[in-house]
Amino acid sequence: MTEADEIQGTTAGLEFEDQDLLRSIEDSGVAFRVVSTLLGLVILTAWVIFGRQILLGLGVTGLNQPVAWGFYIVNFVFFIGISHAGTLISAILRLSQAEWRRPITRMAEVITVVVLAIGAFHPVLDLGRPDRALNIFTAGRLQSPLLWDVSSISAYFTASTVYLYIPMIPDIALLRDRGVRPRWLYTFLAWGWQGTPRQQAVLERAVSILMVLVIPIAISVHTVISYIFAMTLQPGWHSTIFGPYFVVGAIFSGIAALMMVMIVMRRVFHLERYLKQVHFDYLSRLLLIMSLLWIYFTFSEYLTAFFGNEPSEMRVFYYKITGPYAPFFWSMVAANFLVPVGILSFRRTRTIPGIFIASASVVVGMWLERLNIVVPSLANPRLPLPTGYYIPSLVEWVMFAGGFATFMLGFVIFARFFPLISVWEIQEGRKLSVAETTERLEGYLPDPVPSSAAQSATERG
Amino acid sequence: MIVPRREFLKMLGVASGTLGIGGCGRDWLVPDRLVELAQRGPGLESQAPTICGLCESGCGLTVRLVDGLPVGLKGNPHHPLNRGGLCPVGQAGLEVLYAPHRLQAPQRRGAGGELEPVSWDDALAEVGDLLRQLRSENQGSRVALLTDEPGQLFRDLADSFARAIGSPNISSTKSEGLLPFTLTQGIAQVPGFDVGKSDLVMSFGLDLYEDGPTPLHAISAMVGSRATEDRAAHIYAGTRLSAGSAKAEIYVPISPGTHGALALGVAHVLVREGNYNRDFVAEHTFGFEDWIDDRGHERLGFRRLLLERYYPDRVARICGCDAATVVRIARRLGEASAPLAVAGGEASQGSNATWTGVAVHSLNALLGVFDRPGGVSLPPPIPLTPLAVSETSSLEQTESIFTPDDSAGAFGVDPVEALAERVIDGSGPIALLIIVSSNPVYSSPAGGRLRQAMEQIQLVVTLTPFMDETAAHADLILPSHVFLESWQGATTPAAVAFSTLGLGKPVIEPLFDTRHPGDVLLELGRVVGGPASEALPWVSYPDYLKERLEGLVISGEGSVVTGSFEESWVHFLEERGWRFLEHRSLENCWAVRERESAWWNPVPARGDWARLFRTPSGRFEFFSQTLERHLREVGGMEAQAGMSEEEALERGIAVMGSQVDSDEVCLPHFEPPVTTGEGELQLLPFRPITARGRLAAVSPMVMEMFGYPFLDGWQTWAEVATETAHELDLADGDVVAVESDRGSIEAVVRVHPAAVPGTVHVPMGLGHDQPLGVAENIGSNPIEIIDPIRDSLSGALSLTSSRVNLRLISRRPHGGPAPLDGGH
Amino acid sequence: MERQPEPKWIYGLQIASVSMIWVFVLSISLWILHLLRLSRRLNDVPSASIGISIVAIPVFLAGAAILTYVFVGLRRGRTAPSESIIEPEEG
Amino acid sequence: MSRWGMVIDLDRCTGCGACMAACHQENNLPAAGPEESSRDRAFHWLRLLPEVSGSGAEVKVRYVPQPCVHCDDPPCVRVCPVHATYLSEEGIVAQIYSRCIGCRYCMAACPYNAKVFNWYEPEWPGDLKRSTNPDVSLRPKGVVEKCTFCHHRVVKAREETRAAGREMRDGDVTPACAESCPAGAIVFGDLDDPTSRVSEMTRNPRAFRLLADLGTKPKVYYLAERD
Amino acid sequence: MSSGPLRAALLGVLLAIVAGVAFSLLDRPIEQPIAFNHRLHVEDLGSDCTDCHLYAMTGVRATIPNVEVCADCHAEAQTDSEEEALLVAHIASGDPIPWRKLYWVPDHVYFSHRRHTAIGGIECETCHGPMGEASEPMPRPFVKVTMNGCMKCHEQNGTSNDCLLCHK
Repeated sequence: MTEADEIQGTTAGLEFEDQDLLRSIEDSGVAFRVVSTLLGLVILTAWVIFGRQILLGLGVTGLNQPVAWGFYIVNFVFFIGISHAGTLISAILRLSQAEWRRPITRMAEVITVVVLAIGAFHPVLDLGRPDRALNIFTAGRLQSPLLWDVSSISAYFTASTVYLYIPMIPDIALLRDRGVRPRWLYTFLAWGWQGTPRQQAVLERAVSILMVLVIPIAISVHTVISYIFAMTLQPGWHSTIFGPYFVVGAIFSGIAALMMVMIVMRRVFHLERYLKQVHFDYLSRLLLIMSLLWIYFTFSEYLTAFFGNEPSEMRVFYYKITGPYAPFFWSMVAANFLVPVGILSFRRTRTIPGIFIASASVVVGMWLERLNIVVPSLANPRLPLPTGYYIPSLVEWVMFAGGFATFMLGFVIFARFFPLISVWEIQEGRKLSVAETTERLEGYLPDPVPSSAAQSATERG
Repeated sequence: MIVPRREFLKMLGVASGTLGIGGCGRDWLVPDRLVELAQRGPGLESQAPTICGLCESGCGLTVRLVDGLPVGLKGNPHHPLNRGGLCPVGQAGLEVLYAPHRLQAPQRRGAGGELEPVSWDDALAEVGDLLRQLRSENQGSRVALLTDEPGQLFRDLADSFARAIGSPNISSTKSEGLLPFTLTQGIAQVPGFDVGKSDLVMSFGLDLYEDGPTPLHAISAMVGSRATEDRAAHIYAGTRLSAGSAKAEIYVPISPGTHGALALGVAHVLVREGNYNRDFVAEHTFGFEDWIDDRGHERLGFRRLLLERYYPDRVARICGCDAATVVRIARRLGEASAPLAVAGGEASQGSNATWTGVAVHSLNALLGVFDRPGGVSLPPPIPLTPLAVSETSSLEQTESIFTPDDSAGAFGVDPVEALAERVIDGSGPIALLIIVSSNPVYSSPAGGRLRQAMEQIQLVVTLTPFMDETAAHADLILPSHVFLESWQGATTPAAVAFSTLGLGKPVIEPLFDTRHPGDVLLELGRVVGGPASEALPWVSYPDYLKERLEGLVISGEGSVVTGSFEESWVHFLEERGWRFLEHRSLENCWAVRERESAWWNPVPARGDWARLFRTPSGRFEFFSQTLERHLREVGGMEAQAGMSEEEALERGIAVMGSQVDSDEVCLPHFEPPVTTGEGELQLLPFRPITARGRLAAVSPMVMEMFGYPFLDGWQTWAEVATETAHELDLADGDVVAVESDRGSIEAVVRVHPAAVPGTVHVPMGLGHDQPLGVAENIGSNPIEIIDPIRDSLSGALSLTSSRVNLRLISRRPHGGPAPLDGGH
Repeated sequence: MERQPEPKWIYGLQIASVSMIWVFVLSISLWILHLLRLSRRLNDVPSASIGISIVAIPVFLAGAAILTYVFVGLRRGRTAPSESIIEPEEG
Repeated sequence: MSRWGMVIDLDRCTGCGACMAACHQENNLPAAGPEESSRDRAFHWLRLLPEVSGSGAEVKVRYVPQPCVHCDDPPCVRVCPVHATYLSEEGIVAQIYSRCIGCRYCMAACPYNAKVFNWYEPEWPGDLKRSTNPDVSLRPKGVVEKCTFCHHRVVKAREETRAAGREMRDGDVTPACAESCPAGAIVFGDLDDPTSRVSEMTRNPRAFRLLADLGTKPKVYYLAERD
Repeated sequence: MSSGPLRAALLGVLLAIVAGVAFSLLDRPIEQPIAFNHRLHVEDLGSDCTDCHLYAMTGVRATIPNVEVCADCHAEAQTDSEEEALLVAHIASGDPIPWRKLYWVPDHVYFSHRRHTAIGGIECETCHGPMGEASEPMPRPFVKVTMNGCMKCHEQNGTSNDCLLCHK
């Protein structure tokens, strides 16, 4: 009997242990409808407001002459950053065969796909003439970093959708086999999965190619996003470390967002059996490391600017450090460094609520970081012009809310139709990983002493 | 019922066809945009020269017409005044023409105070009836006329009109600042300052490039037409470093109102170091050395006064500058080959403006710059056809309400104040007030009083193209053309060294049912009939202009400007003997004039000292005998026969409120400026170039760039020195209330590192409460809060004497919340 | 909870969606090539475009290839439909 | 082919603002109005930059008329995703309004802040539209716009010289700002023609360019004031 | 249940077809208020284009003649054509004829006839086709004005294709 047969056996059998994981799909209650209706309303409002913005012009935002970019671009960078949660983390964990990844990867990948779509739409919100957005396709110039973005985001989106989908095939097949409706959907998406060894081999090979492929793409995406800024001559933007800085920030905010989602989902769908303290422990260690990395990058970025003492750089520098953006700058430092490090360094505070607070703080802090990058550089022109200011209008807040609502709705809908935790991976883990890990661990350990040497050692002792 | 679109259109087409209203159907058939395109015509271009009528300068314009519609304005490169340049307000000419708020037909204020449309005939008949009635009762003096329409030609016509109806009460609303020249030179006009040929212009309080009668002429003559190397150096003494005065080589920040002291300090150094023009002083001045009058009394000379009283240390103390600067300026002036001293702007708006003017002008005399290139001269008179003085002897001669009354001691009055006060106190029972192209309620510190007075006047008529503050209180509002629609005759502006005459012809048919003020006056003359119509025989204003300009042809003086400025010179020389006059006939001349739009005469008559100095002594009078006589008259010498001359003089000085003794009073001297109010700062309103003329506020473009030196628009700012801002804890962009004893206005703080501490400069030109263009309720008007003091000599109201406090209303708004969704 | 054979139309839809991915990926590649041509025609800088195209096109092709590989692999790796219905004995 | 450039003599400039106003009128720049202006939405293709140095009696203030400097290596052109802004054959950094998608990347990239954006559909109260220059378009909302060196005048001048059967001469083209300047401080011409006035003036030791160290190679030169 | 998505797909296809039809309907032929006969005027009577399109050589716009121009010949009816009667009525009433434009460029395009005809020496037919042979009003332009068309011609004639030249 093959492993696959065993899995199938469990799916069909009465001793199916992971009923919890399918509850959201098999008996979605009224809650789903209420929540999705509410979120849908928020999204609808955002669309109406967007329609109004198209009709009246971008004047309805708080943007103005020197500060030509605001919330839309900030949120664009922010959402794309969050999207690094998923694919990158899950790929790295898979690649490193971290066994504790099993309940995490799916959620991470979903975040990526949903948030990436939202993030990628943000530049369209920002266009003065969205009706002409197609000009990018008919008359694009690949010399423009914006086009690099279009290419790399679409590549990332394609890759991460595939990367979400392929490992999901066995779970879809499971749902198909359990007769969950709409059945045609699951049949369509299951691609004839039967769990045969050959199929498993194919799947495994595809996943391992993908996870290798996805990592450079993910890194390239955020590097390229940073290039939007770094490729200009503007003070505060024109920096060589922007690529890695943005990538670190993205992973940082991604992990934080992932943990927030995990904590919420754990609560909502009662996944305590699956998402255990140890998962959060490991992830928060990762978050702690990223926080330190982030402060390192931030420090070197600002120190270079400060030490160079270039007048226009200094204008931006002081605008952030002591000027109008000081509250945002320092709360960013607090939210990204002090709070997470303070909470996560100590076991006593590294509880689930503590982690939630730290993660939320990081998400807010990383949003502030994007704001601190986009606005101050624009507000401080090189020429002796008045310092600009930017106060987002209600329109931009609504669009922001719409973005979040879309994210949540995307997640809710996903959870309604697909398991949030990979069932087959859990089962596989249960079946195989103890043996496999033991074996692997033994592989890590020093080879056993040849018997003679062992003996002499014992003798000496 | 659902009608297919095609059917619907057909039905509509048939309907419109049968009813004969083609227009409706057409709108449906062809999109508006295409109709417009089709009707826009072939796009044939032409150019037409005319004169800018937006301020008193009268710069030359070239209008670009496409299919007969003006679509662009530029400076006329042939015009001797601006030589191709055009100021921001002039650029906005088309926005004035096409402004949405123009008055489109005459309006009459009804019993309830509401405005009703009225026909021109009825409106003029009403005025005519009143005029006829007053005239028949020999009460022509109950008519008053205020006009700011620029140019001597219109003024002459208005004078004729006033004479014809027997009214002596005609005045401009502005006091013209002539008195310093009357006292020293005995002339009743501002002489020409040849800034174009001077090599050092020392300006007291006047930003030559921004304020003054013709800033564009100053720029083109001092900067534009000269090579960089031989450009006139420029020294500026004042309290505010504006965009133009920032070009000065030396900037002397001084306390407000102390320009005269500085001038005298400079004079002191010139005299002490012997750097003055001895020949000129000896031959053409009076009162320099000590002298003995006809009674044998020894009198103080200007020289001794200077040396004793105006040594640099004292002057520096008064002015708040340092003594070395005074010496440095004096030496620069002494070394210059053609220096020139001019006063204006804030220096001519203080309570001591006349004294300042005299002190500054006496520098010109010390330097002996009269009657020479780059100096002070009188522009040659324009040989206009003289007007026949009509026979008005049948009318009772009465004194004008604009003559100063004896007790005031002044040479003149502020026209608006005098009119308002005399109407209110009943000493000038005006029944008909005609206000032409002027907005005194807004622009004069006595505007508030005038508004009260207007309520007591039986009929107030204003002639204006826009609803302004004055029109809002008038009984009859007669819309006039804007300059592009009307004939204009612009004569030499003040302080220009050559004479010019700009003839502006309309470039477009009047857009609305408007009339030229000149035509209105001629029409009124006809309505009144009798001698009035005889005195005003012209059918229309252009007819009048034509007749006046005949004199130019007959005299053969000057030249029509053609080609570039240089070509125009050659042409001018050619006409002086190198070839025959081109236009013999009047018609020909008129045609050429119409085509080229400007005439000029750049050659002053040299050596005509009698014309230059029309004083009792026939010289430049440091010691003003005119003033001495006036003071004695005021002091009551004639009234009380027994009084000695000295006593009369003393009393005259006392009446006038001067603080110096009788020796000094007729000499150039410094009178400390008087201020009112308890505020910490002195309010100095100024006129930025974006507020020139009455109609600048009509243009959205001008409003948008109103405060362009601060990259700002649409708001009134209060310029304060860095130190002052620091003391008051104010920052750039804060909104403050500028509070005087009279009231309070709102302004935005602008910190200027070069302003004089203790002053606050607020631009005039905003704060209209009438829909004058787009500017309704935009910014604020500093004149509203001025507590005016009279210049004791000229009677003019001072704009710079109020003390104010700044009270913070709100911090720079950029920290606060934005309007919810962008204000839409 | 018995497994039904896949209806034909679902299979068709699956084929269609996999082909759509190829259409999508190929059109992106074509688009990038079009932009390359355009940048040459407009005297723009083609080097950046070449750089992007060298990276982007293979990535998209790889993505599509993997999907196709999985699709074909899963098809091929199936036991016969009739077999799959029979529950294998638990060992 | 000419390479258009401009020299602004700061020694002559008196800061009268005529250039700014002329630019508004020539290029149909709408007024944003008080409300929008206070929210920094007012725009000018050419503005006077205030520069202050020193203080007290020694203070030096100057106003630098600043149009788009038309870089030879324009940072804005590099980033435009749709070829809506480009460096024309004649060295003019142009904006094609009908292609612009309004992403404002060029504005963010321009170190001179020379580009402006139409936040709303421009308004022309009353008949004011009649005063607009038919040679220049009225830009719609949502696009970026900028100084064109009065390109329409270049075209017109070329057309006229073609019709007259002669070559273009120095001085045939004058942008509105230069034309309106009463001080003659703005000179426009062909930088590639060594005999043109602009070329001559750029060789003046007083000549400098704004932010020249950024390597954008602006074609607007300034002549510093003499002491 | 299985027909649901099929139905949706069908509906989608149908919608696409409807949209296509609607789109093509928008491009309706242009109808003129008077059936002007170009052939009669040009070929038979030997008029020049510029006799009526007065500014084709000198102006930015060639202009479509209206009553003022037509009145030169048609102040009184010269034939018994019904269409002419319409024209004469228009002339008599002074109402402009609501001609519809056949050729036009968008607002953001600057096109000068003079630049192409007088300076560039291009014949009217190059862009407008053999209008003179049309005996009825054209329902659609002979040559569709497209940017590609302009650019191709410019390329062939060695004229600059600088965007600024036409896009203002």
